[in-house]
Order: sequence, then structure tokens, then C-alpha cells
Amino acid sequence: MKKKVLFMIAILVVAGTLWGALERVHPFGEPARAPMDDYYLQNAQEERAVNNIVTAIVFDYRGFDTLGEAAVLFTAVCSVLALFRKGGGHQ
Amino acid sequence: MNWQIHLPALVLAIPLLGAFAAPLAGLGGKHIRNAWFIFISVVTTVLTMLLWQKVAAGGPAVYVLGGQAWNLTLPSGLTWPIRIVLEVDAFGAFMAVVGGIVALAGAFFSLRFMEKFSGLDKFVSLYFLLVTGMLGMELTGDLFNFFVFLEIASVASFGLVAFWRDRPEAVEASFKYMVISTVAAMMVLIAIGFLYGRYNAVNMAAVGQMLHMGYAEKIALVFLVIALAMKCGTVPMHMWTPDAYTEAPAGVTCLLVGVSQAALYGLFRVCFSLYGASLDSVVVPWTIIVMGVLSMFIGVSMAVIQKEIKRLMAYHSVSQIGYILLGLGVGLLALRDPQAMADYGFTAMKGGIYHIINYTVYKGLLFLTAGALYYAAGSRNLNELGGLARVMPQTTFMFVIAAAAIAGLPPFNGFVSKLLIYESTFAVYPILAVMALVTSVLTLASFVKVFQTAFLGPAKAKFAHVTEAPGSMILGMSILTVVIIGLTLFPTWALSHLVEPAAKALVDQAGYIAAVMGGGL
Amino acid sequence: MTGNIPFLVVGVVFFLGLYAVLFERNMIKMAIGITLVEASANLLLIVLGYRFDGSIPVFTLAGEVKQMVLPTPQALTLTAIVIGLATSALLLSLIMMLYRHYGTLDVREIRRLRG
Amino acid sequence: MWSKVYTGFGFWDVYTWIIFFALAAGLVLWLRSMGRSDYKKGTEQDEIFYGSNEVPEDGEDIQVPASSAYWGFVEALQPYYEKLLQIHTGIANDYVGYLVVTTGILAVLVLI
Amino acid sequence: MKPLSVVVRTICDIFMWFMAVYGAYIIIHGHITPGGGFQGGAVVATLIAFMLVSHGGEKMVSFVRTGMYSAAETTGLLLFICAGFFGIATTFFYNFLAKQGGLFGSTVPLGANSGVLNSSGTIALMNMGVGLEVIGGLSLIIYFMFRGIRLHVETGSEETGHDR
Repeated sequence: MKKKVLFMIAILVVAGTLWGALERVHPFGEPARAPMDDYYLQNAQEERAVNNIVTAIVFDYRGFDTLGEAAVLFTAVCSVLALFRKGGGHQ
Repeated sequence: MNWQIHLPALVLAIPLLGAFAAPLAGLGGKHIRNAWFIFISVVTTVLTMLLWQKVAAGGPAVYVLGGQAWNLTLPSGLTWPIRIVLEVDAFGAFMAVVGGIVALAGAFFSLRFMEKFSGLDKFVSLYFLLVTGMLGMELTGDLFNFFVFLEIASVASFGLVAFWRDRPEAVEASFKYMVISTVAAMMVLIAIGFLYGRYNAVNMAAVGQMLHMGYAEKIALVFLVIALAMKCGTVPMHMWTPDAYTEAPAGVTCLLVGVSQAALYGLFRVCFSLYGASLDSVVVPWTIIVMGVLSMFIGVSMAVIQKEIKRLMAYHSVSQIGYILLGLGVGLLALRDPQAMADYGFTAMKGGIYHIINYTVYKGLLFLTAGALYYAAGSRNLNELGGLARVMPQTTFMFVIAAAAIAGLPPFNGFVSKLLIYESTFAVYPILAVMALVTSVLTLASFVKVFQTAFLGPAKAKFAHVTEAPGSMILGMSILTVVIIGLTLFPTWALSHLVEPAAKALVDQAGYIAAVMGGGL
Repeated sequence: MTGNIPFLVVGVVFFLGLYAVLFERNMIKMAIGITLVEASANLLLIVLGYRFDGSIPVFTLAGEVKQMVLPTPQALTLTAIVIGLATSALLLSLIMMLYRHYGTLDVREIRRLRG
Repeated sequence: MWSKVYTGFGFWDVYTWIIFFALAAGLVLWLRSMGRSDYKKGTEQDEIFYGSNEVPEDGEDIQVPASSAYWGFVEALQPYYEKLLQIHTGIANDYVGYLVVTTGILAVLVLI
Repeated sequence: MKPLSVVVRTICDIFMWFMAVYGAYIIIHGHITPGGGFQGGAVVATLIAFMLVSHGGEKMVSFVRTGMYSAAETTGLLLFICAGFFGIATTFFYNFLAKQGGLFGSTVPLGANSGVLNSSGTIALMNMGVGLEVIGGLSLIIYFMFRGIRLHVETGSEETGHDR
């Protein structure tokens, strides 16, 4: 019981500090300055001949992240297949 | 054209290619798959060493993925990087070498060890993905990319821990690890979100340059520190460590040790290079030191009472992580005070970083010997084992070396790093050094227990049929043994060539930032 | 203050997710809690990238656009969603295996590894 | 490469240690060679002394099991170990709970 | 799982091919319209889930050839990483096809426009790679998780591991 109260207080503290920090990041809907994103919005179409800026970021500017993302999905597939593989001795 | 400029990307791309092509190699049958497994592991290890050589010769290596040129971090007069930048300084290259060595040893060991399992294509894929995740965490200079590689390493290790899925404990260990680790990873992501929202950048150097300590940054620091400390298994978040390390196949456990070091790398990269000079209070360094001392003591005292050999060793890895946290935490404490840094801080950091390579190598070797015991004798319970030194002389020899090294017996390498940590932490607070010494004594005690019960004693009828572990497993173990003996005999070379540049690179926040952002601050 | 309600939602979803992970005994509910924590992280990224009167960052048939929302958080969120999906798939598979081995979904009975 | 490792308070030199070790080993071996050499195989001297009892055939009956090792140490620290084992419940909820509690404590400490 | 009623099955039979085409559209137009490889792949992979729900598990298991999906997954991943490797003349992951003419090499007018399919270089190629991978991967996850349920009902064969 004591443990439950402790955990409850801890969750409240963590979620509360999270919310408090969010309030201080910047006001909702008004990012103070966004040089990196403005660069993407202005130049991506010209540099890479692509209309969808999000795709340009996902596959070009931050393409390595997407390779990692594909690797994570591949990892999960491998793990699930390894978990549910047909059992028994050798292949 | 000089192909060596592409090394940072190749170190990550080659094991990834190995993982993606493993299903193809698996079509060719057992031998082609094994050849592919070994080939890619060897190539990766060689590439990490070349990368270390390049960084040692030419300073921090940056690599802009997808840019017009590999070193064009700031295109056309911008003051912020827009692409993912891999940034390898001496510390990162050092960690990559450590990871490469354990990955190679684990690969050789796993060849025969995993033979009785089915689904080995998946095993090879997952192993390479784990290697990629580990190396990616150590080489990247981008916060979100760090998170992605953290997740690759985590998901691959969940799959590998549960690989023996017919054993309920393996699935249970994987589940527990997964629950705690996913929550921690999401905390990392939230922290990255804060930093992105504040500074509109996810590059470590760019964020580090602009960072001013505020409310959001403090919370981000807390989330990053706790989540990464959990990933490397510090008290009081260490409970998954013994479970996962025990149930994973031995070759994978050896690699998991390397992965926990990668999380540790992330922790200190965040503390030193991302926050660094703007870290204005002593709360975080003292938290790291206190967590380190707790890890040392609680880990070792839990290890003394364990009956299962791998679980005992896993608790020891909790306690050894404590040494590293203690050493580097003292360094972090002294970061803002040049006098203290020169007096004891730098020595403590050298000790901590030297302990990273020592710990990874001998702990990996210990897990491999435990795996060899398990392979040969079919039991991990110390109450049942006994008298195996007669039938497994080579394994016994390597176990003795590793056990002496972890217990800090002179002249082995563990002694040198522990000596550096004792003498420098003594200057901060004598009680820290005392705790470290007590831990070392208890470590020795518990390994004497393992040695006495598993290897010494009269031969048992049950183990009459036991023979020495097969050649490839001995090869995997002897790689690590050679590294231990090398570090033992040439500590000065290791300190001056491997450790000191790494410690200097870790302290030098301005240099880390300048490598990407160019010029002065 | 009312303008910052999305931030409050992030905090609340995070709280609910952690509550489910910490206090639920059923493993499926714990998995739901973990996906809630993931959802809060994704929501956080999206909320941070919103600009008032911003349109989607796609130029195809966009018409006259004054300003667009920040594209980077959307890209990051895409990656994070896939990672979340991968982890939830694996988590559910592990829960299935655990149910097969232990015959229960109560997390308090799955404790062979302790001490 | 052959120089010493300075720790700021002292130094460590592996070669001196090895030379010293070799000297000590030589001394020990020399002392040992000075001892009596009338040890005979196959006689009573060769047998295991087992509290003047019969020596069992299988080694399992002689060996001290691992769980009995350091019995006194564990017994002396019994309250500490009880508390420690109480923490290691094996329940996944609690593991995450400790993570959250630690985060909360550190968050409060940092923000003060 | 039991099959659902004939109405549901008929509707699903018709509708799931539209979903496949729609998913393929999302993948191919990833660089022009919102969407991309992952989203489109997820839409296509829903096909398997549709079939599982409407026709029941037996039909799904007999229909799915896991080798095909594994092949799609591996092909997609290799396409993706090779698209990265081919750019290594400049840097790893360099977009070597964009604005070069030829395959995916057209330029687009700046500002709002109606979109050019043959543009954006490796982005489109990688979209397809990821699309293939996600189709294969998610379908395999659904298939194997369902088979995991079936294994539970049947008697699973145990693997011995090292406990000889």
C-alpha cells in the first residue's frame, strides 16, 4: 500500500513536471524561431524537386533515420518470426 | 578518391547490410550463412579499428549523410546543420572499437553455441541489428538518430533475449526488459522533443551551442539521465539486468554488455558534450556518483548470494557499471573547476574510461565462459556444477584470467583502472574510495566461490562425459583473453593512446561543437 | 492559458499511460499503457510543430499558402510511430508467448525470475 | 610504452610487479626444494584425509554446495538481505515504478 | 477465427482489392501527396487483416505464401539500402537521381503546382522500397501472430535447447 502511494506521487510529480516544462517551451502554435524548418520549407522543393516537404525530410534530409526506422520494423518482424517459429531441432 | 572519409557511414551501413541480406544468405544453407555471419563481423570490427586510427590521427571525424560533400555540415552560410551528421570524436571511436571487439568475439562464440536452435537466419539478422544499434549510438551526432539507434538496439535485444522461446524464463525476462525499456525510450523521445521545441535543432552540437539552462532543459536532462542510466542497469533500475543477461544466449549476453556501454556513452555524451558547461548545479554529478556507489554495493551484495552462474555475473555487471559511473561522475563534478579537474577529475575520468574497456572485455569473457560451461555441462546451477577444471582446462584458464581481472587483482587490467578510480575519488570523499574497495573485495569473494564450486572440487559422476568446448567457442573466448593480457601488459600504451584522447575529447565540449558548427563558439 | 490545452493533454495522456503501466495487473492493459506513453510522446512532437493558420507542408495543389506548419516534427513523428508499432507488435507477441507458458495474464504471477 | 602509470598519488608499474612476483616465486620454489623429499606414491601419504572417515566414491558427497558458501556473511547481514530481496519482487509494475520514482526524485532535486 | 457472414465476405472480396490499389497509389505518389511508403504499405498490409477477419484463419493461412512476403520485405530493404549505397560517390545517402533527368529526375515548378510524378530522385525509389518492406513485414507479423494463436490451440513442439 505504501508502495502504491509512493508510485502515485511519483507519477503525479513526473507528469506535472512534464506539463510544467511544456508550458515553458513556447506558447502553443507560435514557435519562436524555426530556422531549420523554414530552410526546409523554402529550399527543399528547389533542391530535391519534391512537393511533399515531409517526405523530403523523411527520405532525404533525415534519410538515415528512416533507414533506422525500417531496420526497427525489420527487427520487430524478425523477433516475432523468431518467437513464433516452427519449433523442433534443426531447420 | 579516398574511401576512408566514408568510414563513419560504412561502419553503420555494413552491419545493416549484413542484417538485411541475412535472409538471402540463409537460403544458401548453413555454411553460407555462417560464412556471412563471420565475414560481416570481421569486416565491421576491422572498420571500427580503421575508424579509430583515422580519428586518432586526424581529430574528430564528421560525416554529413546525404550532403553535397562529406564535411559540409553547414551548407551555404547557414548557422545550423540541416542534415544528420555523424560525429566521431576520440571517445566515440574508442567505444566503437570496444563494441567491435565484443561483437566479433560473440559472433565466433555463437557459431557453435546456437547450433541447436532453429530460426538461425533470424538470429544472424538480429545479431547484426544489435551491433548496428550499438555502433550507431556511439557514432551519431544527432539526438533523434541516437533515439532511433537506441530503439534498434533495444528491439533487437528483446528479440534475442527471448530467442529461446520455449523457456518461460527467457520470455519473461524479455517482457520485463521490454516494459521498462520502452517507457525509458519514450522518456528519451520526450526529452528530445523538449530540446527540439526550444532550439529548433536536433543536432547535439547545435543544441549544445545554444543551450541555456532553463526549466524545460532541466526536465529534459533529468529524463535523458534517468532513461540512459536505466539502459545501462544502475540501481535502482537494475532489476531487468540479471534477468535479461541470464536468459540471453551467451554470445548475445557478451554483446549486451557492449550495448549497455553504448547507453553509458550516451549518458556521458549528454552530460559532457550536450550540457557540459551550462550544467550549473552539482545535483546531476552527485546523482550519478550516488547511483554509482549504490550500484557497486547493492550489485555485489546481491551477487554474493546467487546460485546461478550467469545471474551472479549479471549482478556483477551492475556493480562494475557503478565503478564507471563513479569515475566519470567525479569527472563531471570537477568539470567546472579547472583546478579540481587537474587534481583528481581527469584521473577519475581516465579510470572510468579505462574501466569501460576493461569491464566490457572481461565481463564479456566471463559470460562466454559461463556459456561454455553451460554448453558443455548442461547446467548453470552452481550447486550442481563441480570439478570441471579437469575436463575444460582452456575454459578454466580463461575464466581465471577474467575473474582475476574483474576482482582487481594485480597485475591484471582491472586493477589499473580501479587504482585510478580509488586514488582520485579519495580526494573527493574518502568514503567513496572505501566503498569501492569493499566492493572489490566482495567481487573477489564471489568469484572465488564460483571458481571453487564450478571448477575445483572432486570430479562428479554426472559430468563424466563432459568435454572441452568446441574450437570456435574457444576462439571467441581467446580473442577477449588476448585483449585482456594486452591491456594488462601494456597499460601505459592503452592509457596514453586509447584512454587519454577519449577523456580529453569528452571534456572538450567546445571542440565537439566546433567540429560540426565550425570555428569558435 | 486555454491556448495551451494541447500541452495539458500531453501531460494527461502521459500520466494515464504511466498509471496503466504501474498499476494494472493485466499485461494487455500494461501494453495499452505503453502505447499511451508512446502516443503522448508523438503528440508532444506534433504539438510543438504546430503554427497557427499553418497548412500542411505539401505544395501539390496547395493554392495560396501564407505559412506552413513545421515539417520536421511530422517527419520525426512518422519515424516514432513506426518504432512504436514495432515495439507494440513485439510486446503483444511476447504476451502471447507468456500466456502460453504461464497460463495467465496477471503480471504478478509471472515472477519466476526474482531475487 | 614501458613507463609507469601515474595516478596523481602514486604509480603503477606492471613490469616491476612481474619481476617482484618472479623473485618471490623463485624464493618460494627454493624454500620448497629445501623440504623433505621422502614423499611416496601409493602409500598412506597419498590418500585424502576426510576427517578419518571413508572417502566417498562420487565427488558430489564431499563438495560444499554453493549455497552454503559465505553462510556466516549472509547470516550476519540477514536484515539487509531481507530488505534487498523485498525490493527485487520480480513484478514488472514495480520495476517501472522504481524508474518513475527515481525520475521524480531527480526532477524535484534538479528543480529546487 | 471463424468466417463471417456471406455479405461481409463478398464486400471484403471486392473492397480489399481497392485497398491494395489505394495503398499502391499512396506509395507511388509519396513524394507528391501526403503519405509515403510506410502509410501505403500499412494500407496494403490491411488486406491480410481483412481476409483474416472476413474469411477466417484457415483461408488466410492457405492463401498466404510467407516466402513471397519475406522476399518482398528483403527486396524492399535491399532496395532502400542500395539506393543509399549508390550515392556514396558523393556521400552515403546522397540523392544522386534528383534533377539529373532520366528516372525520377524531372524538376518541378516552384511554389504550388500540380505535381510531377517523375521527380524527386531516390526519394521515390526509397518510398517504394519502404513500401515493399512494410507490406511484407506487417503481413508477416499478422500471419505469424495468428499462427501463434493456432499453435497454442494445437500442441506446440518443444525445442530442447541445451538441456540435453
